[in-house]
Amino acid sequence: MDEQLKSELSRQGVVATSLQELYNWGRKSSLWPLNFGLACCAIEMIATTMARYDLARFGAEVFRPSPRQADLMIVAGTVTKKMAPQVVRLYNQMPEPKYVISMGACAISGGPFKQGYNVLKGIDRYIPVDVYIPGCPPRPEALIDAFLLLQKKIDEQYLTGPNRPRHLNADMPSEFVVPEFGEHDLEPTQNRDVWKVPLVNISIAGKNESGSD
Amino acid sequence: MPQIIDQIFVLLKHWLMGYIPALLQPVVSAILSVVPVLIAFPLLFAITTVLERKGLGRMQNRYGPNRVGPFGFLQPMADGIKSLTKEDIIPRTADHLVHLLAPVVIVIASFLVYAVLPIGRNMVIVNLNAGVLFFFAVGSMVELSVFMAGWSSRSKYSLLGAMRAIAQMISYEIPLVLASIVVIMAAGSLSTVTIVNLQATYTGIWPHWYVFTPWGLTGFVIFMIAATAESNRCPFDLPEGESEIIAGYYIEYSGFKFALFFLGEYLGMFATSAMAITLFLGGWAAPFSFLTWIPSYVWFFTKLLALIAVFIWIRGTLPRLRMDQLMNFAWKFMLPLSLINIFAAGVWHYMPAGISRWFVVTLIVALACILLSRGLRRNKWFHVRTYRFAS
Amino acid sequence: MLGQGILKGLIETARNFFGSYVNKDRLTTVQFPEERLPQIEATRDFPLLVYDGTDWQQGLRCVACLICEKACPPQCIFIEKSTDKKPDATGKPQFYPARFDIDISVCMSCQICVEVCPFDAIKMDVEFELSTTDRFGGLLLDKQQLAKSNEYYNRIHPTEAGAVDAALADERAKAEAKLRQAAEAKAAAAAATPPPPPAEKTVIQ
Amino acid sequence: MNLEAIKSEIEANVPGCQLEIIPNTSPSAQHSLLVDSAHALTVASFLRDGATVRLDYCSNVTGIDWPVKEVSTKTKVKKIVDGVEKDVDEVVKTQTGGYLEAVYHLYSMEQRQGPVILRMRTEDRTDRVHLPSFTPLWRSADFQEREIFDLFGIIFDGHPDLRRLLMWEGFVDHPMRRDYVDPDDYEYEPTAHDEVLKRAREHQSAEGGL
Amino acid sequence: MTNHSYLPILVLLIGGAGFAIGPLVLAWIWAKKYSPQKSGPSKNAVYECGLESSGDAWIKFKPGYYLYAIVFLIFDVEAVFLLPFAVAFGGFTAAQSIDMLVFLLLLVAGLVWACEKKILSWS
Amino acid sequence: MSVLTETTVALSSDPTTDPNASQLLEVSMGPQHPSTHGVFRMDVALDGEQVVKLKPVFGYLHRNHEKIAESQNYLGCMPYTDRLDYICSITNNWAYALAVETLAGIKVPERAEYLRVITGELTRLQNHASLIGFLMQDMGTSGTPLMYAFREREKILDLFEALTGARMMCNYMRFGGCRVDAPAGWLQQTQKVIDAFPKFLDEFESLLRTNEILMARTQGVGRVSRELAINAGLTGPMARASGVNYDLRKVDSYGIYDRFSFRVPLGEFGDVYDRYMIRLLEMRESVEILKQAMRDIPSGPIMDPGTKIRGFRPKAGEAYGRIEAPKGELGFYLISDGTGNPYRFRVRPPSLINLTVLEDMCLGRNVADIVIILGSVDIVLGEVDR
Repeated sequence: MDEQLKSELSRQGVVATSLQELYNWGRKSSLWPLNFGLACCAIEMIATTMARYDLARFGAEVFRPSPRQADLMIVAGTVTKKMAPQVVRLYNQMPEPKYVISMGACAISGGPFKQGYNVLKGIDRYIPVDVYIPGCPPRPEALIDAFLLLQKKIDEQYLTGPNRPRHLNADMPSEFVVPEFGEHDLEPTQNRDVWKVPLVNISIAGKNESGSD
Repeated sequence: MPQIIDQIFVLLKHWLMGYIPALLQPVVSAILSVVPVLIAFPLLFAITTVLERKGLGRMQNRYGPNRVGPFGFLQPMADGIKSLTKEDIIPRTADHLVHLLAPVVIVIASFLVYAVLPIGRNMVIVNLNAGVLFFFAVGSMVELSVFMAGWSSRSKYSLLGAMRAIAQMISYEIPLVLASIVVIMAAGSLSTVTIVNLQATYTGIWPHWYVFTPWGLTGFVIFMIAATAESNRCPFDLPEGESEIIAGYYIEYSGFKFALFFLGEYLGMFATSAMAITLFLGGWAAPFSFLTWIPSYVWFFTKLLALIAVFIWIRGTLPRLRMDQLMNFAWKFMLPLSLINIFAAGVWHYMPAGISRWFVVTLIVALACILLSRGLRRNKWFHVRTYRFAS
Repeated sequence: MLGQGILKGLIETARNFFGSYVNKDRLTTVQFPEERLPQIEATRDFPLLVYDGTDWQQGLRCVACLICEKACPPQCIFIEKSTDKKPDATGKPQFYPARFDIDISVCMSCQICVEVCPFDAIKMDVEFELSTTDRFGGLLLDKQQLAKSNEYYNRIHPTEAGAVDAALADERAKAEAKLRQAAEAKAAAAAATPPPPPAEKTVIQ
Repeated sequence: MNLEAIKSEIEANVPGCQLEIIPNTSPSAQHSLLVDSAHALTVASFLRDGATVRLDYCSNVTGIDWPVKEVSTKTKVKKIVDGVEKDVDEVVKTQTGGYLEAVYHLYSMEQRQGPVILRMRTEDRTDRVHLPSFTPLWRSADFQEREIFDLFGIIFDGHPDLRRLLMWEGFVDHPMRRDYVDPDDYEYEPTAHDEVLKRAREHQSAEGGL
Repeated sequence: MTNHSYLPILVLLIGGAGFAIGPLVLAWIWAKKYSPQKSGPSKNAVYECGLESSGDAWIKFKPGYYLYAIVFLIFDVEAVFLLPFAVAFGGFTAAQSIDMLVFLLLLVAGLVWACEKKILSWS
Repeated sequence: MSVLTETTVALSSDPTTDPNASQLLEVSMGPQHPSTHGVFRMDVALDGEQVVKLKPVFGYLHRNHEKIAESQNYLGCMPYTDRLDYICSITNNWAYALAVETLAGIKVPERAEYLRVITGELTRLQNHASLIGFLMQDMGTSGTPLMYAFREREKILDLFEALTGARMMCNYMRFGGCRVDAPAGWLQQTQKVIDAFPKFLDEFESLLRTNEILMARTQGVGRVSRELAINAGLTGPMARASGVNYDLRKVDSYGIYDRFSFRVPLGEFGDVYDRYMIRLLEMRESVEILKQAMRDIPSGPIMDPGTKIRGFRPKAGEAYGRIEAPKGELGFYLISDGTGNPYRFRVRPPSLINLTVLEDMCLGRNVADIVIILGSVDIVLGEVDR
């Protein structure tokens, strides 16, 4: 009886793993990016799909202009505060599973423009980002590298269990608060559920008072 | 031996039918003839999508998909799995039922037309004596589904796409039908099987394809242009014109519904190409009498792939037309030309065989072409300009 | 004739299609990551800190003068100057950076830090495969991550590094000459008067 | 045609206008012409249509903010203090600025000359400062004036469509003014120093400290 | 033609429908079992370039598009009339063919009329 | 004020009074739209497909360039100019360097001037090539012309990388010269690229120049009259397509442009086709300039020895410097108050001002047209919104 159950379970397990493998393989081999460029990095993103670098080799040249058919949002360029609600809304309108690559300094943290009054300091304040690519702009190879990293990340995801990714978990949200235009700034200025700032950093900077002079 | 290979599927079916009780025979026979079509053409769809992406890549100095599976040929499978597991979004304000039905209808309509297409010698699902009529009648259901999709989504862009689609597709429906009339006049039958059989005869080594007559060639060109427009392919891809109205009528479709639209579109393209082959290019007939040992279905699919290659080639080269130009082209060029072509086919019929009728009919068609294209250009500037330089 | 231009275009694409099977010029794809283009020498991506010798802590050329921190347009460099001094490669006691952070999520690879550095301590790296899933941990590079040996620098920018090495060697030679002169003078002076107790700062290790 | 000649030409053709040449001491020596806002439109339309000048092309429109700046200069003045004449240091505080400026760079495509630089100054730096719009004369000023309205807050009278250009509707400030305080979003500043560090500190204390 | 010669078409219809609906059902099962549907106000709103859509898309649309539909109807019906003619064409006498030519000319006349009326010029 | 009459569209009937009239479809094109070249947005009202109202909406990429520059020193502003018109960073560098040089009265050495011309014209080549590719993309080609354009662009970017170290954000020029001299073999490599470039232009022309669909789509679409072009401040290929003979390389002869012989092509109709063709012809002229520059380039220093890079403080004053960027007149207006940071840093963006006539061009056309009209204006949002 016990033996039987064990073998039964393991057989089911095999089925489940192969299903998971198939699922992950399908997802990672067919990542269709949203046709969506913001600024400088968008040109490098286009260059990545062009003949020299050819993102199509990975089956990802199908840039869909409508978020409904896209799997991957490459936030390529500066997200301004005027643009942020649109980016979040577009992300919300993408069907699950969806991934975000934050390409370039501006998309990660505001980059060189981060002290600007109209520049959002990183799109991860509002939506969860899977892969960050530093660079200003990152080389096309860097985007392909990030793409491979995302594929690896997808490949390691579980279909079931407590560690399953967000889109397979009914309790996790699939859409995020779209900020609204306020009188001086966006409201809210960040989504605290998504963006968790490490506490240590400002205090590090605090040490620097004498040194900066 | 070649005959056996040629007829192997037919014989196989007959052999199987021998084991089936007589009562079930019609049903089983129907199923046996339908299932291969249901397998072959979706498979062709899968292969075509890869080939298209690779072919476009090669035209653009790159490889195209080559990582997923051997040489990238598992790409459609990955796309399929992904679409299948993708979340399905229906806009809140949309008409839910119509929104759901549209992709189903397009696939059904696209499949139905294969009922009358002879894939090989004696290989047709049903030999209707009004086959061509059936083809066009069922084929126009595609327009309906496109409109359903665009309208029900209740998005502005999809509405524009639907409106464009309906105007475009009905406009090109007429040249499509009229272009095929010349063949029916010559064949005297609406049955696709008869039409192909008539073409599968040879004088010397040359076949009797209708494309090898002046009116046949004109008809073929008109048919192909109209078929491109019917299947929303470049340069007539206005209903989904990506750079203008984003994704057109299927803008709100996600997951497998979107894949179904793709499937339907490609199946429609195959079907119209297959019809063009049937009507003008001798269907499954070999191009030379000494090549008849190659099985008929091989010829059919070879021709089909060749036409698809042309579709891809055109897509890789041409920009898109504008709506008014598209409509003008349909109503002021294609439609009159196809009417004149019918007249030319009539003249051909009544003139004695020989060089003189070749000359006269060619003249009629060529003259019509030139005059009509002139008419298209008339109120346009439309010229290759020369430029001056500042001193 | 209607269609002439269309045909011309079709021929052009067909040429490229068939050419892609025979002509490298018509198939320009470099299959990254397996294939890579040859490294262009001038390429820059993110800054690195050069160190001489083998020990990265010992050999850092940076003396924490804070010029690059000031000059950095997006302010992505953070330096904490040391309170004590350590001898540099020439043996001269210098301040060193107790902390040297570069936030590459802000850095715009403008190379201005390199231009303003008077000590040839900060240079540009060519590493670009830095994508990460960890925003806060992965993109703030500290001193250790930034420190790269002079050999590495010579490998990625041979011409530039050669010039820098020559200039530094020159400077070092001059410094040594000076030191020797000073030592000689001192020796001469010492011959005259008894030596004073050595100052704490000049003690080397 | 130099600026003086243009100035005298304008004065001959536009009666009552007050012009002043603002000298430029830098090596560029691009001097400019300060026009009073009451006559600005007439002057500008003369500059555009006048046969001798024909400045048919307006290249650039700029807003500049000059907040009040106090310059104190010490002078020695003889004064009678307690009946005795003494040399006393007197601090003379001169105020400069305190206005917004709109600068137009004009060129003549026909005569290939330029730039002729026009300046207009507002009365003060409040939220409702007006200047005449040159958009009816040069369409190229259209978006640029809107931008100045948006970022500096100068209201251009006679502009056909004066709305915010770059910031969203409902934004209340004029961010290019020099006293603009940008919103507080200094949560994560690992490499902060100087100004940014100060702001990050302020944010930290506003958050209740970390 | 016997009755059951239409049977394959019916089978094809069912097969085609199955081909369309099957995957949709499969996708639905997948969604139920593993990947829950998560709808929301922003996600299920109509897409419009990332902005909130304002106004309805179901409006009184420009009638020009429908004019084409009407003209199409005329021509399509006539084209259908042409089909039996074409089938019988081989056995026609010259006089009958000329009758048919008159019919064709009527079609052309209709086309010319529509052109003149500017129904066919897209605005 | 005749040029100011706005184009009005004759509606078939007035929708406000006629109950049978069709309703207007109010659509927003952008900020996420495949052919708005970034995050541009047009609020469009459509009657069927005809555009009866069009309002451009800006600011989705407003990165506060001018404000940030006020807190940077003069050198620190240079890398920011790269990101204005991010396709042609070198010409932006040049315009800014020129403005600072005017402000401080700096002379540039010979060789640096030649290097500026070479890199500047290479920038023009790659900008025009990719613009034409994008225009064709807007017209609905499935990427082929764009791929060819980018194939050539990559070759030029390789040159930039070998010279300046970066593909796009070159940060190459300094006031008083250039940052680095050409490395060994760079000039030979450049010569090769220049020699091969006309072949690409031939290929491009045979691919699309006489294409009937292209001509039908572009000729007579988006016309701008000569008067309107001048009044609306259009510059660059936009203006020249309308027949305005205004090329700053000829007018100002900044740098050493008076040493080269080249022609300025002028259009006649000012429509999309003219703009497309002017760019094609300009590329050929650029190749001519490059050939001459490569022939004549002298050796020598590349930086003015008297100019300080660190701690650069020009005298108080102001200067307006402008060059002929690929997109039109790119000007920098700088005010110095004698400190190390510019007091006011103003960019005169050609893309933004070329958009002034967008509404005039688009009203009465249909959706497909406005896409290619916008494409033919050649905007880069980094510069439009700054």
